[in-house]
Amino acid sequence: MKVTLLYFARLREVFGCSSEELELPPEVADVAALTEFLRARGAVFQTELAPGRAFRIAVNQEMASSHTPLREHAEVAVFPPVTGG
Amino acid sequence: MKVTLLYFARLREVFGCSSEELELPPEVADVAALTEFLRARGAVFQTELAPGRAFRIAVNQEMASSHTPLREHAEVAVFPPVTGG
Amino acid sequence: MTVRVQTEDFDAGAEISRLRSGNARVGAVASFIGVVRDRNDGDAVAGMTLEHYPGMTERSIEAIVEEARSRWEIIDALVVHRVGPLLPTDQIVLVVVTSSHRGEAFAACEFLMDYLKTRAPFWKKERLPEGARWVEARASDDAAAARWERS
Amino acid sequence: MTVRVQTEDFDAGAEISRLRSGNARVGAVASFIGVVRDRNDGDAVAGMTLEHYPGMTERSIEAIVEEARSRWEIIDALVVHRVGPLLPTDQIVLVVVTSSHRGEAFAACEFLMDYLKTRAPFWKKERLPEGARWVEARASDDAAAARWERS
Repeated sequence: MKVTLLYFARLREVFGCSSEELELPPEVADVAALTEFLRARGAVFQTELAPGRAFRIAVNQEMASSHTPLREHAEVAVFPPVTGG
Repeated sequence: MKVTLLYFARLREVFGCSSEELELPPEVADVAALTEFLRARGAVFQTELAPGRAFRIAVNQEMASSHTPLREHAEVAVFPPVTGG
Repeated sequence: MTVRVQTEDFDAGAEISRLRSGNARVGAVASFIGVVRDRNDGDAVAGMTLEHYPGMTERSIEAIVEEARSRWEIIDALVVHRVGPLLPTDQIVLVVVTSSHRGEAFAACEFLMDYLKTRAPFWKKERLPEGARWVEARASDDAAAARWERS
Repeated sequence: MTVRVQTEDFDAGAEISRLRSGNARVGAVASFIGVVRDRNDGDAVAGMTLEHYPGMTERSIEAIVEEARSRWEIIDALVVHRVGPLLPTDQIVLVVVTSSHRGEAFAACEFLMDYLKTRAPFWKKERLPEGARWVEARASDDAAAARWERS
């Protein structure tokens, strides 16, 4: 399954990346599994996405929970808690 | 004791008067006595200032109660409940 | 802190800009504009006239602004209230409050409006198709102001 | 109902006038302007940059405005939020709500601001004398937004 990952704000800077295309293995079918998949890259992904760290994930521009399923061509955004206005 | 009476809004119209100078007898020494004194004129004064009617009195531009004393040259305003803004 | 009672209209945008200009501690500007509606309590309103008590009205608003200043951390406040004849869509009142934080600005602005409606000496006479009438005080306005009473 | 995210500054007075113009049912116009302060948490701030998530940010604000409309009797609402580099005293955000009555206008305006601070995808990076830092989410903002949760 192909998905687009977007990173914003501090995470964009730490990951050194604003957007990437990913080909996910079939077992990575929801947000929890994707988070695990990204952590397995190690380094800053492991640190920043560790359990207990404050980050948020949106799927197709809607806030997601760990159970949110992923579909082909999903747009998945990973970002820090918002600090607007 | 000389006082200036001011009337506003609906009471100004009903009394047909916006301002008058009054020479009060010595026993009219507070707001309650003044209200009684004005009621004793009868007609619209008796009706509009009857107990239970909604009117307000300010003495020297401060909201007054029935116990507020009157002093020489006081400015006493009688008006309906406010309806601003 | 500025309080003005006037017959002329006001430029809300210019007043807001002026109140916060040059103060980089201001993070929040809450404003309220009251406007003449063409209906009230189900009746068509052709216009209204606002009467006030010159002297006492300004003093009582200044006292209310001082009270707002003692309750909330506000930086500055402006109240402009019109009197005289007004038509539907005309501006009646402007309240602007500046603060470092939005919660204080909102609370002080709403507090000032609630008090203006219930305590400041203004009286409103509406022109209806069947003639003019003095507006009666509303229980809902008293309830709004009572929220702020310190127990 | 209008939502705009833009780098350009806005003219608050003109936006307020436009939102209420021609509607004689409007009796109340509540507005809020957020402004860049020169200090935050005790540090001098030379400026900031606001980042957003194009698409999601606009959609999430539109959803918040719709929710405000379902909760309060509001006539119209406007949200303008700037992004990009900003300096102290620059305007960041404008929220304007029109209603027949002031209580509804105030509540909806404050609700929209609380949600903009806690839910809409914006991130703030401050420039301090010792370098730039991403602002952390505030517990007080979460508390302000939690007031509006329906139990």
